[in-house]
Amino acid sequence: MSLRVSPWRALAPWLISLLVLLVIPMLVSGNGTFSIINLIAINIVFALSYNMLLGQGGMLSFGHAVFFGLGAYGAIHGMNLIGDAGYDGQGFWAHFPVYLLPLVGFATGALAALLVGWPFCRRAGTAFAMITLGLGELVAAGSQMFPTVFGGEAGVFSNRMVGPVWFGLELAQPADVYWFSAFWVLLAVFAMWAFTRTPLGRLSNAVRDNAERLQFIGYPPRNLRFLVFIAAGGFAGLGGGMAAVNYEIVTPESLGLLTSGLALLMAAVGGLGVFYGPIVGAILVTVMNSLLSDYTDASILYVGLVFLAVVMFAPSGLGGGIEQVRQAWRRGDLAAHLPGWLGGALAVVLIALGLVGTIELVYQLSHGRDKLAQVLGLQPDPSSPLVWLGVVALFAAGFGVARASKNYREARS
Amino acid sequence: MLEIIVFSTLNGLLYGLLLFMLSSGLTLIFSMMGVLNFAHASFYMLGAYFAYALGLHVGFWPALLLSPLLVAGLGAVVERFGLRRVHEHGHVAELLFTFGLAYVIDETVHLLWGSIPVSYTAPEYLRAPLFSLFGTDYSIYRGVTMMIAVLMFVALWYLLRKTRVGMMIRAALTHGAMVGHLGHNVPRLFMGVFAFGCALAALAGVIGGPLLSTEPGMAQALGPVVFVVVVVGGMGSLLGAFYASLLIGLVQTFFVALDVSIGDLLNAVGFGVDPYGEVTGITLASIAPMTPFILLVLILIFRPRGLMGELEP
Amino acid sequence: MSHALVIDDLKKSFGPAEVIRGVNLRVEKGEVHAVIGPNGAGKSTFFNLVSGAFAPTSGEVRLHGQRIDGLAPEKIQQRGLARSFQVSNVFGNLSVFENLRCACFKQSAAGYTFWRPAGSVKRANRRAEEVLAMIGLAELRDSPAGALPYASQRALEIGMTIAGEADVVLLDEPTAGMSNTETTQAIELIRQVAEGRTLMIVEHDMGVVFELADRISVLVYGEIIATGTPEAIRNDPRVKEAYLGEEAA
Amino acid sequence: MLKAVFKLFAVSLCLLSGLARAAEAEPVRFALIDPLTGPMSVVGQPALAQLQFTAERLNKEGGMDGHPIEIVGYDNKINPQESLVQLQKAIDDGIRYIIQGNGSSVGSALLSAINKHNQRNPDDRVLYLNYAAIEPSFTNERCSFWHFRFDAHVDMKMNMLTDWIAENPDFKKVFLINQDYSFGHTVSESAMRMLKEKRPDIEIVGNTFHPLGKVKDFSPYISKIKSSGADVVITGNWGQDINLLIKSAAEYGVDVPFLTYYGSTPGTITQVGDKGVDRVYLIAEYHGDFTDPEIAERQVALYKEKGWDYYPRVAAMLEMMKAAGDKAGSIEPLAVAKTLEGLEYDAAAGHLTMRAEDHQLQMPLYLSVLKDNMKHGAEGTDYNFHQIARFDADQATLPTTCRMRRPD
Repeated sequence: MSLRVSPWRALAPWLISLLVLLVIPMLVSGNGTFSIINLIAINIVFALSYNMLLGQGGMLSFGHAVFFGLGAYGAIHGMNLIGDAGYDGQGFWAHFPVYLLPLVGFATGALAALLVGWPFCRRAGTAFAMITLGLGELVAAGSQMFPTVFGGEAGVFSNRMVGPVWFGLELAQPADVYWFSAFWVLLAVFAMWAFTRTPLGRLSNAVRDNAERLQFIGYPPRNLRFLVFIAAGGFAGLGGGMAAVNYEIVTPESLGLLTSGLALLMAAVGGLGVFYGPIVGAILVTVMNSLLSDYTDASILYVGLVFLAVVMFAPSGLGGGIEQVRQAWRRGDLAAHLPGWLGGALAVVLIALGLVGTIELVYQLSHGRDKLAQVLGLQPDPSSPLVWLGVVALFAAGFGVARASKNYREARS
Repeated sequence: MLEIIVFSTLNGLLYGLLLFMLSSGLTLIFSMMGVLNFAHASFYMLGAYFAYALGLHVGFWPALLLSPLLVAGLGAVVERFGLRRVHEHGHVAELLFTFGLAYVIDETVHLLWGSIPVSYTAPEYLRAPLFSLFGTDYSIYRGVTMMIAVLMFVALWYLLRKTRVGMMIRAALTHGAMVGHLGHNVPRLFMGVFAFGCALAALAGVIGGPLLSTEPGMAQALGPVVFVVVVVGGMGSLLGAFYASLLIGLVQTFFVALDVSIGDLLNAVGFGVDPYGEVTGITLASIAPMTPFILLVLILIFRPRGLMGELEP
Repeated sequence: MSHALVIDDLKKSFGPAEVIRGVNLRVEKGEVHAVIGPNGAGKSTFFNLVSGAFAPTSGEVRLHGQRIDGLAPEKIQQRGLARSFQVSNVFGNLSVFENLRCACFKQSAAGYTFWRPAGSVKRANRRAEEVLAMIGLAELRDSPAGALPYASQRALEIGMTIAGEADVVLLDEPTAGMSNTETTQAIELIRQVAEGRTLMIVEHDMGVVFELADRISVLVYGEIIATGTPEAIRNDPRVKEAYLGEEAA
Repeated sequence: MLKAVFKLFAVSLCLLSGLARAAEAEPVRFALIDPLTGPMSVVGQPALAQLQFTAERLNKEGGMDGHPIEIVGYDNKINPQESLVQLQKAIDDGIRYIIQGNGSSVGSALLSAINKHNQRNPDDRVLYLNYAAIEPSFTNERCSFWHFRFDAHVDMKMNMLTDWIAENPDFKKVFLINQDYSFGHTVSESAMRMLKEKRPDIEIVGNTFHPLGKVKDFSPYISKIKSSGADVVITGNWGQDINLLIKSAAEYGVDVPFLTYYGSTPGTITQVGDKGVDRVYLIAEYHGDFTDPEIAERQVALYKEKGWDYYPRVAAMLEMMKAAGDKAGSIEPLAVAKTLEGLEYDAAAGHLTMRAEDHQLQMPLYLSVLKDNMKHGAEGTDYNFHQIARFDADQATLPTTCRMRRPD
């Protein structure tokens, strides 16, 4: 957006997010909530670094967790070095504070991407997806073999209350770690946003849109993809470094296909085409993964269904939806569009409730107990037709509203 | 030593053929429609579970036919109402759809049939030994599996090479738009191919279920290897997929059978290396599951179009 | 008169099909040289060979005396030869201004920098503004290139080709599919582009060819059958018989 | 903020439906951090069911020091990082007793996290009750005052297995096959060490490792066992790795005893079925004969109500916690921990002692073999493990290298 914005307007998003980060600890208490917020911060950096590849650079990767995991291992080994150096107090590591470990993560991730990336970046598309899938599986399997580096199944653990202390911030409780995560998430998000404004950032968009034309304006696409690959690997490593400090343990799972899948999930649900899309995706998916399983046994099924719904009905993701509303608000015709959109949202809620009802009832039938019902204190009896009628009613209402709002929207445009 | 070689070859062939049955469906879908179907292994699992459920009522052989048909129907519904809708948003959207679909199918199976592996076994008479070699007997069922796999390969090869439908599919591989202009209903062709691919996966499930145990995690455990077979084999090449799956099956089985560590190999070649070090102590057996992915990375770097393919992915 | 572009016995075949069968061509420095010929004569393939999109089967291409045949397109671009595309080949999601600026980065060797904002590359931004004005798309400055009307996209196509300050420019049917008014605007733009540069144009519209070209070469079935001034070509019997036939204006 | 929103939503609906909770003495709550969803829930759900089933019974007998026992499940999807998030959530919910069992990697993460938590929060310390992570180091070099283990560790079980093999003269060749990760290597090293001490004449004809949970077809390993001429196999495999191994062994007619640690994992007996009879041996703290009528009746009740078999070790753990709480007259972790140290308790499986030195439970161990048409079959089948040997607690005990730092 190179349109002439007054400097204040350009700074507004960053000031607001700084304000939000400062206010959160006042509104929230309890280490459990803080540890989820720290996880959200880590996932935001991880999802954004993934979108540097996919959303910005058009490169679909299935091995992004490799750089996240290697960054985490780099940082945890750094933490152990700091701990050991603490005894005699000499050497580089004795003066290296734990807070800067994400930089070690960044360096490890970027270095790994540098070593591996060149043959990968020959082509984007399916070839890139497959070769990163191969890399992901290789490194995940390899991580079981080198105990000194990866610590085998049990992983490598350490203690973050070592090394020099700055600003009196001892990383004891998740509440303290919050400040560490808040600092790094703001810095990383700003850095990744700034990257999109640099010439390399613009050209990475160009390589996404039309790699062939790029050659004819003097740039081999492979070089650009390689540089973007290294930068994305670095920021993934930074996220890994944050995770190492937050959990004080790094296990091979952080390298595996499931973690790469998580990055894809967050970026896609959040919206690939919008810079802040993956941030929205990271928050939603992290909350669903951590909290939902407290309330229902079918939490993984719900994550899958949300993902399917977004891919089918909102291909530009939640971020895309927000962007649509923002554009309409800026154009001033928000009021005209609102009923159509609200109608659509209502339809989604109704159908979702119907679906949740069906799944929980089936759970009641097949597993003989249902957590969600217990938590809500309702005792739906799966055999009584009344309950199923209610579910059918929800579906009917949902589809009705959906059609109505669709007609309304078509009438508008 | 001979015994190990004979058995490894037999086991390698069996595992390879099973891999082929599983990935042959994906060769069609992935190569022809360009759809990176992440849910392919989930349809394989559905095939096993449907065969288990139907088998209780109608017996093994009827289930062998019914289960793939059922899964084909499901595949058609998925393509018609899901994939087709997402198609115009490009390949990434299609991939994301199948990615979410795999989540949903795996969890639904877990929801309906519970988390304990179900005891889906081949009928008793098929488990009797077909022949006995070096005192170890080789069950009829394994022989039947190999036969079905080879039959499947021949049938598929015939269908693709010799029939009109096959010609349409091969044409749509490279020139999808033109096939449409020639008056063929390409969307229905895609639906047919997708359903047929899922049916092939289901058939592999019906056969593979008793061999590899039927449990909710079976799709996730197998997942990515399927892509290796298709890419290493070469896009759109059935023969390539056949060779690739045999290659992977044999390499993996022999790596396991030859219990030799890297240190031993180096020493055999003349290096004086401590065979129990952290790196040199790694045995071929522990590298075995990595071999398909080592193959994948090497093929994509040095021969992107795969063994037999003409197209680069 | 030094030659900007020298092409000796250039050949290209795709498997058995021989598309370019030994082309010899000299393009003078600073001239506007048109290449015309019936459909399927191999004009686009010829352009692809010279610009490096395809590697020739045999033969040589020299740019300012240096051999460029077989080089990668970016190497040829860096040596000062740029080309446009018959089908607009722009960065769909980026704005018009962004498209132009991307084409300008190479000149100030700023493409790979990630430590300063794109706006701070003074030379590239100034050049992009200049070309934006030249191709008359100033008011469409921020709309995505993919959403532009056809003629504007063709103008952007030319803009991106000249943004890189190449001194030899290949234009592939710049006025294809344009209305008369749009064609006259395009001709005016091309005349501006031609100042101080060597131009080679592939074009079907004889009006445009005779309006702009200093010299014309006629490509038929992969061979140049004639080269000369517009007058000479109009009256050349071989050209008439092979290409212009009776309807020559 | 996010948690509060969910809670508000749930609580409001509760009130909406008019179900008010009966006011009782403030309950003592235990958190079970184990895989409760996804493919691995097959090892987490049975423990949750057993804990809730035993808690109901103990609450009828007055609960723990008068407080009703409440079990809360936290799903970690057997992932160490997720376990730490759930641990923090449990501590946040005011829970001071953490139960875990599946995955030595999860155990290792929880052990180090709980040590650090207690060090950093001296006023709300937490106890880690481990019912199945049998990595020996937890009660040796990595022992901690806040960790109690209610299951015999790898070496204790291997000690008994190797004793049984040593007594049997016609065992000449032993084949070891394990999963290629820390647990598998511990089992293999322990077996080799102990066999060399007790029967140097026995030849280890194979020591193979295969990747965890990745092998689809065990026939190559079986043909190796067959060609090695082994007459007994020792394996620590669990889950799919034990199911497929035994199925393959039966298919290829390899009729040697398979001595296992996890032959009774839920799902194994269903999968293995008749193939396991007289082939699968189990070393564990109990057996499937259910000679004690009261336990037999509970097995039937639990299976009917929850669909899972009786889990004796988990039941004994909760019973000992109740005994320790009653004896300490408090539910405060430090007090309970002090009384739990050295506590003696008579459970169904026999006389149990929680050794104070390293917090490792000393218990009798049983070697049993899978048999058909048992009085109480497992997983709704007719198969279960019939006892063939019993080792008293003092036979099964092993010294420890633990030097525990006790809180002030």
